[in-house]
This record gives sequence, structure tokens and C-alpha cells, in this order.
Amino acid sequence: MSQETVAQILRDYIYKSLMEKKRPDGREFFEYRKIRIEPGIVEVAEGSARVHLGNTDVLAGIKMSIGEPFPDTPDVGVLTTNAELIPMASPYFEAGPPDANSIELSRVVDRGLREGEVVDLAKLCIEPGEKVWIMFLDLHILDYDGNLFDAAALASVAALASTKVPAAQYELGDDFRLPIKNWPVMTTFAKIKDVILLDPTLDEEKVADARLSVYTDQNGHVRAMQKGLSGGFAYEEVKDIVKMA
Amino acid sequence: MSQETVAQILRDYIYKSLMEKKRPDGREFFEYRKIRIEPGIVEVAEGSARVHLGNTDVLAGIKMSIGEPFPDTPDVGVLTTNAELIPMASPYFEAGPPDANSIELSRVVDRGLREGEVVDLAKLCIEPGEKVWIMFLDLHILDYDGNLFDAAALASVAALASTKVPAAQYELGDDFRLPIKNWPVMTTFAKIKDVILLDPTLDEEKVADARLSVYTDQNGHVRAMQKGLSGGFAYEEVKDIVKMA
Amino acid sequence: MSQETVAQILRDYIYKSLMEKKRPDGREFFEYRKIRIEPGIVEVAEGSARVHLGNTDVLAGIKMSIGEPFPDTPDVGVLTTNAELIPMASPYFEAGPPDANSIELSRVVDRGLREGEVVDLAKLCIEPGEKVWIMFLDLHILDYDGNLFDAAALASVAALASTKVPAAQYELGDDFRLPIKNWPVMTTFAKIKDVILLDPTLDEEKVADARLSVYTDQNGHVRAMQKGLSGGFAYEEVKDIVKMA
Amino acid sequence: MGMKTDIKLIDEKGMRIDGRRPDQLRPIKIEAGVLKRADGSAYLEWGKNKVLAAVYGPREAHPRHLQDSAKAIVQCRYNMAPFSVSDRKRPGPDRRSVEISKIISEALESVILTELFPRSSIDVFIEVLQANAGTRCAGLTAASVALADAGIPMKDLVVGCAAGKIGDKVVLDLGKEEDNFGQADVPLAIIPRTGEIVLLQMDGDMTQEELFKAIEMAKEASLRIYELQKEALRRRYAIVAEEEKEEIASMEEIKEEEE
Amino acid sequence: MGMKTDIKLIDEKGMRIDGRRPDQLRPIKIEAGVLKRADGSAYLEWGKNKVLAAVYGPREAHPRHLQDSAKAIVQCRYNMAPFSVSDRKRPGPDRRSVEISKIISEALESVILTELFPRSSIDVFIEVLQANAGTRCAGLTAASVALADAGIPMKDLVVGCAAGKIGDKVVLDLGKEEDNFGQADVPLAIIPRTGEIVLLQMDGDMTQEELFKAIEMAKEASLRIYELQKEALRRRYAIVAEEEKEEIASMEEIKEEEE
Amino acid sequence: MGMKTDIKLIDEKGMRIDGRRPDQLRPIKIEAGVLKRADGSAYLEWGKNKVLAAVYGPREAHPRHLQDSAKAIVQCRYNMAPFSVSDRKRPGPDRRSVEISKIISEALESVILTELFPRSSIDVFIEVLQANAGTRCAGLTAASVALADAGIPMKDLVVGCAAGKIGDKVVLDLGKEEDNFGQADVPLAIIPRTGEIVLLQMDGDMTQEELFKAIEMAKEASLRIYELQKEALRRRYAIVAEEEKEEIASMEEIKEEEE
Repeated sequence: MSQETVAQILRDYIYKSLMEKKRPDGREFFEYRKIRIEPGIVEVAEGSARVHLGNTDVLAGIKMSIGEPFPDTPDVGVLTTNAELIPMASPYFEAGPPDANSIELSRVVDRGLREGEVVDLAKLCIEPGEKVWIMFLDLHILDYDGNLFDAAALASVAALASTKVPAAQYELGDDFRLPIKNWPVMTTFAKIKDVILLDPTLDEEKVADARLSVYTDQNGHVRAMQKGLSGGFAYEEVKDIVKMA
Repeated sequence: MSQETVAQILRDYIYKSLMEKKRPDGREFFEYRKIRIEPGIVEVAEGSARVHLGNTDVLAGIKMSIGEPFPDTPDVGVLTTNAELIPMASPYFEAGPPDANSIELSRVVDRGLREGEVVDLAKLCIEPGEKVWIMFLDLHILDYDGNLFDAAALASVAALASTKVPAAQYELGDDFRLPIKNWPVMTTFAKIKDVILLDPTLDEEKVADARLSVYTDQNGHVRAMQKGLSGGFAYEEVKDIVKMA
Repeated sequence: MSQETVAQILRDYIYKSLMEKKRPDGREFFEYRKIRIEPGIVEVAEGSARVHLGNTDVLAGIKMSIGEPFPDTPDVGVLTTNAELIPMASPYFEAGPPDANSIELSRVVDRGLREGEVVDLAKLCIEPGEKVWIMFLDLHILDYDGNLFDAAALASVAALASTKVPAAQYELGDDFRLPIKNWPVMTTFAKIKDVILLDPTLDEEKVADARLSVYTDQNGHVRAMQKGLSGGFAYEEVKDIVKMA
Repeated sequence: MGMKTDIKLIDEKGMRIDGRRPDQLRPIKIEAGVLKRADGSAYLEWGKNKVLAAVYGPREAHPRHLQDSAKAIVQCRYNMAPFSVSDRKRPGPDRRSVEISKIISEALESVILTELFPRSSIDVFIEVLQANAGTRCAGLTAASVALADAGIPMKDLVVGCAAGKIGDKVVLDLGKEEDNFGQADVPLAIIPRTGEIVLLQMDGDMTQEELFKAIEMAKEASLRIYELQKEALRRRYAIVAEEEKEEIASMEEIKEEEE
Repeated sequence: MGMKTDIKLIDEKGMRIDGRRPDQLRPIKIEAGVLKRADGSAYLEWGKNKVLAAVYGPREAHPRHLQDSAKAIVQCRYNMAPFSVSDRKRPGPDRRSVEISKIISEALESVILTELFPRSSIDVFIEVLQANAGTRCAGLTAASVALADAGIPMKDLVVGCAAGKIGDKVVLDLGKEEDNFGQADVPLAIIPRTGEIVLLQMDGDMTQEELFKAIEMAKEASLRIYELQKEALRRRYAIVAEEEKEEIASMEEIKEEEE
Repeated sequence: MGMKTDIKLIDEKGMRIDGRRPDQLRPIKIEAGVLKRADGSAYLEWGKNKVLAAVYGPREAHPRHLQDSAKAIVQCRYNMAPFSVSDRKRPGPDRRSVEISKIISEALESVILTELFPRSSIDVFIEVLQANAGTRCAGLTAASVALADAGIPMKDLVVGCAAGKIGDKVVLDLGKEEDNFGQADVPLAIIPRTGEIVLLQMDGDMTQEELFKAIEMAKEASLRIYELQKEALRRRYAIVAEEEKEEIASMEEIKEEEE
């Protein structure tokens, strides 16, 4: 069977299912898959968390070191986010430098953490303009079954929350927990024909027309959004999604 | 039609035209296309110029900063030239790191500016061995209809001539015009069979056997030359070209 | 003829030859090819040696400069090894960044030099933690007829032995010979079916099942080993090889 | 978003630092058909932004494994010239431009009738010659005109426009200082005929109501930009028609000569 | 090997700094079938090492010029996660991981019946999530379980294990400090059924007798690890059988519904 | 060109710092057929320059999109060994070597009968083992001998040679100090039989008359170098003929054995 035929069969199967108000895995349209969070599983890292979102499996690790702040923000710590869609996770991921998908993922997660003010970066300044704490957040996608954005955002926040700043090692006093300011949440919806679904699986993503991720904080404020795929949303659909997020 | 057939038709058409002492666009053999120079069109750059040579369209931009001189020339400024044959300009240009054509272009222009002593680099020293003005000349090819060398050389000199050194921004006194010493000219000829043409178009370049670019200063001295393509020139032809340049 | 057919013919030819206790080039099973060493042939380099091992031809060059030591070894010099399988040497080598074969070669040679303590690195410290001598060993493979490991290891040691440290140039006293501590030897064996051969040619390597390189010092101690190819050795075979090496 | 500053982005009269009203766009100028080699092109100035867009295709997609046997692929390359920003940008794609190229490709694909050109590629090149906040919307707006100039069949044009929040007010089309020191930015793109939103990003801090107001403001403004796009294409068609008339005339001359 | 230190790696009683006897392995835990997308997978903990292995294939080898018309190619990619070591490792392959990928590929190829799958590729991905000396042996041991989980036909499993020399003693399975400050390390891999050595490296300083003793020690230990591999696969098959039973049951449900 | 210096490049008697007359070449030594694996090769010493050239082909051009259905493509790769210069050069092509590779490829293509080998590639590899001014001319001269050694059909050999201007005098074949501190350098290559100039570059400052004199000087000298090329090939053919005789003899031995 050609790839197109397979895609068509998948499309028909999912459409038919959705018309009957059922998702292929039996979930409600606005039901999340089961989430399992394992914080601290990489002891050598300053922080880490593995998140299972259904069969999607993401490992986030935090390494900390000391370095120079950016010239335009001399008195706050630095957070750098990187995502690797390693070929272990999917037959469609290839080894090599980050492609557009992994770059988009890391940038969306990074914007969410930054705009959502997850880490209190001001508390990570050691010497203004000279020395600040540098955090490297690395996202390692281990198993890919859709909705990487939510899984990666969750793993990132959980890893940051588990992080101990290794101050003692640099003779800067006792180690301390990374100061977490907010714990915002990324919520991703997919649109298939005129149906909106929460937390799409890989099969659902494959046939989706459009995708919308909304990052909201505990006050219900929107902190970041990212629309994806080549279809569009009506304005009313966007409003509904934001209200649900 | 195969690419080879198209090439053959183009060749026949141009040969026939040249035999009748006519160029496809109606020019004389030693006639330049219309030149239009727009200096200063990128205000955010320290200098810039767009040059239209017929339908060839080149934008040169100059960015200036302060840095260290080269160890073997501690008391002069630094000029770095880079050319990008961006895929906007031609179906034959591809995105990616500079290929042999763009490297040759930037190196030939760079040699011309350097050997032609266009900028008085000695006046760009701030502290010998420590701090000098660094110029980045970036050539952006927007539309490609042949003879990039002349268009790029012209755009480069025009951009340099339009450049204001941003001294005030670094608290080094008032801004001042980049000191221009010479304004030499690159002149490129193509050889098609036994005909020599000035300022070849893309179609003419495609069927040309050889190409010769000569960079001369206001005193008629030759400052740089570059022969291209896989054909050769008789010595007498080289002499004629140099005398005309 | 397809590549596979050619390979099969080669295989049959060599097997048949070995069954008759003959190698295709007439050597005994444990006989080395003729070795010719030309030290010092690149005068501009601080050290160099060209080694002809039969038709395998390797040029090693040493360049020296002054730099910082590694933080964990502040009082010893630094040796960096790089190998280039340049396309000149074989139709199977391609231009481009080092591939797995050249990386393995340089790492095995590097381990051998390091573990075999060929250079007395402690004598290359200028100022502990600040300044040490840095050696760049570059292996240039010019002609490839098998057993690069032994040829490259030999060329490396010979090049190091020919090296003059350019101390005068940095006003650090007189130039002096690089202090050589040990002169260990790499010996490579190939296994073809159940026959073990010393110093395989390219044709022999092509049909070999497994390869074993042993690096031994003047006391008969083993300093490094590397097994290659997808076949295996019985433990007794390994023992025999190590004893012979 | 959100660098701290003492700059007052909105004054007592509700006017912005460049003198605009909250719902006022910067001046926009569009010209179609500005390059000869490309199949379609457009030049756009939007405030101090200067952007060129060129289209090649439909042409054979290569490398071949990119081909889709059911439709054309749309490949946009958004690029900033090294001299387009204050500090020289190193040539070649950075992570930001890779992301922008991706979302612009997706937005353009939403209107192109890709199913008409299986195995093909429609290549869109956006060159930012001078950047001053809002280049992705400017580039997308220009690209859509370039696609029309290239004669690529489309359901409609796409229009890009941003709104945002500065000094606690929702405003249209952030300028550079507003982008640097404001509270939120919402770049979006719509298909004017259907109102569909085909590009939508946001970063900053907004209540839901503020966000909805920003989207409405940008949606409304994009209808005004749509008129500028269509006007540019009308001017372009007029010129092309003129040129074609001349070309036919000169071809007739040639014919006469040949006869 | 061979950084100088005052650390005493072997105490008076002949015990090692982590309390092990000379011929004692660190604790090893293997689980097969831990990933859904891959055709086969395994998770392995070996002391503080944490390693995942996944297998895809046999699938079409690409790019095509890699294809071998006589057999499958085995391509292993050994990779360390950036956070798996003390100082963050830059993502992407470094020279060390390229070499390790090569020798692991060769070792795995020695047991896979590659001639059954001409023109194919069998792709093995090893991700080191936490590294603590001995990751190449851990990765190879996990990869071999993942291959079996993927149902790739093999002559036998491959087992990786290292021995070495510390404080002038030959010991099994060096830990991190032993690796840093010891005198020699001999990573090897064997095919337990035949005793063939399919991976063998060594660096340091050993007499021939010490080397032979190290090889024998590692060979013997690998038989113990072999049992853990087989046990992990048995547990995996039991679960799969269970799941299949459930699946058949649920398919029967579906059938009933459909009827 | 043109670093300032107090070095007097020409003395009162008109002699150069290495003792040469203005129109004198550095010593040149050429040997053909020095490598076994390549289809053709040559080693050349030119003053202190040491250069190897190897030729492979005609062979299938790959990747395929490079193929020309009308003729062979000529691909030269000029490369400097890291240890060939005073300060170690990082391996791999830099911008200078990319440009030189291009112009040497074009110069060689001018003599090769490429139309005899459609879809093929003729690959020329030049390795500079020691550099001392004039490596592009040395490399091209060696490459042309290697092509002949490989039996590639050519109209003629190509000869590279430079002239230049130092101390206000036009001289032949600049040495390293002359190149660093001189006033102009004119590398060129000619086809001796026709006198055609197939490589020509210049940088510095010269009047037209000086330039013409330099070209004439280099043209004249290239005829002398041409003789050295031909002599090297004659020696090579003599050896090959000898080897073939031996080979035929030994093949006859084998035949006898087999019978």
C-alpha cells in the first residue's frame, strides 16, 4: 500500500470515529490522556523529570553552571532551551542537527517558560553584569505519540521544580532549590474538520487541519500561544479554545 | 525539451545575433547596460547601496563595529567581505552556506577593494594593536542577470562611500564619513567564440567560453584581475581587454 | 560485473591462495610488508615523517604552538591527533568532515601514543596551569593499501621523534628535541575464515572477518588494543595474537 | 517582550511614542513585480521595515523525497540580511528564522490550491532588508502578493498583522520600542474573505479579554491591508498589460522583419 | 586511564571503594519493551548508568547508496543525553560517540542474520540518560535485548562487560573513580553460546598475563549478565502474550459490535 | 600583496633575495606516477613547495544531479595539509582553497576532451604538503601531469607559472617574501601549444605595460616548465613499459603454472 493510501485509510477511520463522537482511543473530545511524572530520575543532572503523556514520553534535564549574563539583562540568570527529536522516538525523526520541528518545539517551550516567568531569574544573579547562574534545559523526546508541546512544557516545569542549584560546589553557600515563581500550563488542541480535540495523539495530529497551543498561568492569563499546521481557525474557535485552556 | 536542447537553442540564437554584430538586447559589443545606484537605502546600516545593472540587482550593506586588528597589521582597520547568492535572485542559486561561485565573487570584490585601496584603512585605527574599526561588507544579490562582479564591485564602493562611521555611539567623537581613497572600477568582458563583449547578460554568460574582469584605478593602473570559465584568451585578447578596461 | 560479483571473485581468489599457505603478494602469514620511513620531509613543520608500508603511504606532520593546558592536567603538554582519509588515497574516501573510519583511526593512534607514553608530556609544561606546549599531530593518508593503523602509528612516532620544539621563536631558550619516552609498536592482524595474518593489505582487509590491533611497549606490556570488523575472535586466537604482537 | 524600562509607551492623551493612535497602522507601501528573474515578487515597506518577497514555482520539488504525490509543498525561507538590524546578523538561518519560515509556510499553504500541482514545490523567499518589529507579518503580507504576481492559484490573499499590549493598553501593530518594552505581542494572519486565522502566536501577559480585543483589532486592520495588496496587484496588472501590448507590437515587428 | 591520584582504589582487605569484591559486578537491572513507537526496546540500569536502547527495522536503508544487495546493514547510533554527565555535553555526536557507535554496530552485526534482509537497514539507537563508566558495554547489552524484543533473527545475544586493572589488581567492571584513576580498562563483548569475542578494546598498561586474566574475568561475568538478559526477555514475552490475549478478546468485542 | 617592510627585495645588481635573476624560476622537479591507488599521479617540488596531485576517472559523477549528459565534469580539490604552513591550518576547505579549486578546475577543463565522457567525472586532487608561495601554479602543473599519467585524453598539458612586481621591477615566479612584501602577483596558466591563457589572476598595483611584461615573462617560462612535464612523463612511460614487460613475463609464469 502506498503511503497516501495508508494516510487516507487513517483519515477515514478517524473521521468516522469522530462523527460518532468517539476518539480512536476512547477518550472524550476534551479529555487528557493519563499523565505520569517522574521527577529527579537523572541524579547526575541538577534537575530532571520524565513525563509520560499516554505513550508520549519526554525526558527533561537541567544542567547548571556559572557564566556571564546577557549584556541587556545583566542582573538575571540565563535559561537556554534545547529539544532533540532523537530517532529513537519515531521512525520519522532523523539524526542530525535540530530540524524545524524541534526548533519550533524548543522555542515554544522556551517562550512559555520565559513569558510565564516560571523561574525567578532575578534570584539567580551572583554578581550583576559579571556572574549569573546559567541553566541548560535539554528536552529528550524518547517516545512520540503526539502532543509534544504539552508533554515537553510539563516536563520542563517539573524538571525546573526539581532542580537544586549547586552553590556549594562553587563555594557560594548551601545548595538551594531553584526559585519557581509560576507553574503555568500548556494546553494543546487540534482541529479535525470542524471538530476540536484536546491533547491529540500522533494519529490525530496526522489528520488534523490545525493545532493551537495556549499557555496560561494560575490567574488565567494567557502567556504564550502557537498555532500550527496549514489549516485555520475561525475567531470563535480561538475564543472557545482560549476559554477552555 | 531537455536542458541541453534549450542550451543549444540559446547558443545558436546568440551566435547568430553576434555574427550580425548585434547583441540580443540590442547593445553594442562594448556598451554597458543602464546603471542605477541608490545609496543609503538601508538606514539601519552604517552604509548601503543598491545597484541595478540592467536587470542585475545587488544590494551592499556595511555594518561597523569595533574590534581587534589582525596581528600582522596592528594599525589599520579591518574590512570583511561576504556575498550571498540568495535563492531569491535565480532559480540556480540554492539556500545554504556560500558555494564556490559566491566565494569567488566575494573574494574578487574583496581583493579589488583591498588592492585598489578604496578605504583609507590607516584612518580607522583607534588604538594600535588594540582597537580598530571593523567593517562588514555584505553583498546581497537580489536579481541575477549576469555580470555580478561589476555590479557587486560598484555597489560595494558606493556603499562604502555612503558609510558614516558611528563614532559617537562609542564615545569616540563625532560620526564621520568613511575615508575613501580611491574609487576604482571593475570591468568585465566575456568571450563568445571569437567575439569579446563588455558587461555580459546572464544569457551571454551561459554561452560564453571565457570571462575576464579587470579592476583599474583612476590612474589606469591595474589593481586586480580574474579570469573565469573553462575557455582561454589569446595574449592579444588580454591586452586589448586591459587597454579597454 | 556487479560489485558483489567482484567481491566474491576476490574472496574466492584470496581463500584459495590462503588454503595453499600463500598470500596473494607472496608473503608469509606473519610477514610484514617492506617499510620505508622518511623523517623530516616537511621542513616547515616542527616534525614530520612519511611511512611507506608496502603501497600504503602515510604522512604525519607535527605543528607546535603554546596554549593553555587542560584544567584537569595543568602541568603537562597537550597532544591532539587528527587523521584525514583524503580522497587522493582511495576511490572510497570522500572529501568532507572526518567519517567514522578516520575518527576511529585517529582515536586509536591517539590512545596508543597516550597510553604508550610516547612523549614525555611533563617536560612540555612551561607554566603550570597557564602555558604548555601544544602538539598537533595530523595524519595525511596519501595512498591506501590496507593496515592504516600500523602505518599511521609508525608515522606518528617517527614524526614525533623528528620534532624540534621551537622554543627560540617564543624566547624560551634554545630549540630542543621533543622528549620521547617510549617507542611502542602497533601490530595489526586480520582473520580470514580461520587464518590469522599479519599486516593485511587492502584486498585482505576487504575479505577479512575480523581485525585486531595490539599496541605493545618495549617491555612487552600491552598499552592499547582495538578489535574491528563484524567477525569475532576465539579467546585462544586473541591470546596467540597478543603473544605474537 | 517585557524588558524593563522607564519609557512611557502611551502618553496622557492615549497617543503612542511615534504619534500613532492605539488602532493605527504604520504607513504601508506595496509594489508587485519588482524582480525579473523570479516568477513573482513584491516589495513592501511597513513603517521602517523593508521586505522583498519572491516566488518560484510550481517547479519540481527536490530533493525528490520531499515530493508529495498528492499536492505541492510550500517552502518558505524567511531570511534577514546581515545589515538589516543594529548589530550585524551572521548570514544563514538562525533558530528564529527557521521557526518563522515554518509558520509562514503553513499560513501560505492554507490558501494555495496545492492539490493542483502534485510533486511540485512552490518556493517563497522573503528577504528582510531592514527590520523594525513586525517583519514576519510584513514578510507574509508581501509573500502573498508575490504569489499572486506569480499567478499561483489561491483561494484568497493572506494578510499578516499584529496587535499587542503596551502600557496596559491593547494597541495595533507594535513598533520597535513597543515590541522591546511592551507587555504582549500577538502576530496573526487571516484570510480576509473567510476571516479564518491561519497564523497566530502570542507572547507576554494578557487577560483573555485583552487577547480577544487584540485579535479583533488585528483582524479589522488586516482588511485595510488587504486593500493595499489588491491595489498593488491592480497597478501591477496594468503595467503587465501595457508591457504585453508592447511585446505583441514588437513581436509583430519581428515577424515583419522575418517575413 | 591513568590520572594521578591519592585515592586508594583497593583497600587492605582487597575490597574496592564502592565495597565490591574484585570480581563483582555492579547491580544490573534490565527491562525489555519499554517504548511503544520502536520495533523493539530495552531499558538497562548498571550501577548508576541508565541506558535506553531502541531498534527500528529491518526497514529500507536510506540514503540508497548505503544499501547492500547481499545483506542488511546494521547502524547503531550511541548518543549521550546532554544532561547525562557532570558537565553538560553539547548535543550531537562527538568523536568518542562516533567511534563507539562504530564498534557497537560491528559487534551487533556479528550475531544478526543480516543475509535475510538484503537492502535493509537495522537501526539501533542507544541513549545514555545517565553515565557512570561502562556505558558502551551497558548500551551494547541493552541493544542486544532490544533487538530480540524487535524480533530480529540472531544467532545469540551479545553481552558487553569490562574488566580492568586498578591498584595493580585485575578487577571486573570498573566504576567511575576506578576508570578515572585506574591503570587499564578492557571493554569487551562476547557471544555467550560460542565464546567468540566480538568487541575488544584496551587502554592502559598491562602485562600479557594481566590482560588474559581480565579477559577471562569479563568473559565469565558476561555469562551472568546473559542470564539477566534472557530473564528480561522472558518477562517481556509473558506480558506480550498477556496483552495479545487481551487484544484478541477486545477484537472479538469489536467484531461483536460490528455484527 | 603589499605588506610594508624594510626588506630590500632587489639588490643593486638586480638580484633577488634568494639570489635569482629577475627572469629565473626556482628549481622545479617533477615525478609522474607516484601513487598506486590513483589512476594517475604526480609529485612536484617547486622551490620549497611540495605538491602531490592525483587523478581518478573518468568515473560516474555523483551525486547524480551533477552529471552533464553532454560531457564529463572536471572537479578539482586543492587542499593544504594542516602542517604545510607556518601556523597550522585547520583541516578542510577554507574560502581561499575553494576559489583556487574552482579556477584550477576551469583551467584543466580547457584542455581535457570532456565531450568523450558524458555523465562522468574526472576528479583531480591536489595536496599541498609544504607551501612556499605559488602553490596554485605548482598544483596545476602537477595536476596536468597526473591527468596525462591517468591517460585522460587532452589537447595539451597546462602549465602554471606566476610573475609579479617587486621593488618596482617585474620578475618571474615570486618566492614567499616577494609574495608577502612585493607589489603585485600575476598567476597564470597557459596551453603551451596554442599560447592560450586559461588561468589569469592579478592583485597589486601595475601599469598596463608592467602587466603585459609580466604575462610575457610567465608565458615564456611556462615553455621551460612544459619541457620538465614532458620529461617526467617520458621517464614514467619508460618505467611503465618496463613494469608491463615484467608483468607479462610473470603472467606467463602463472599461465604455465595453471596449465
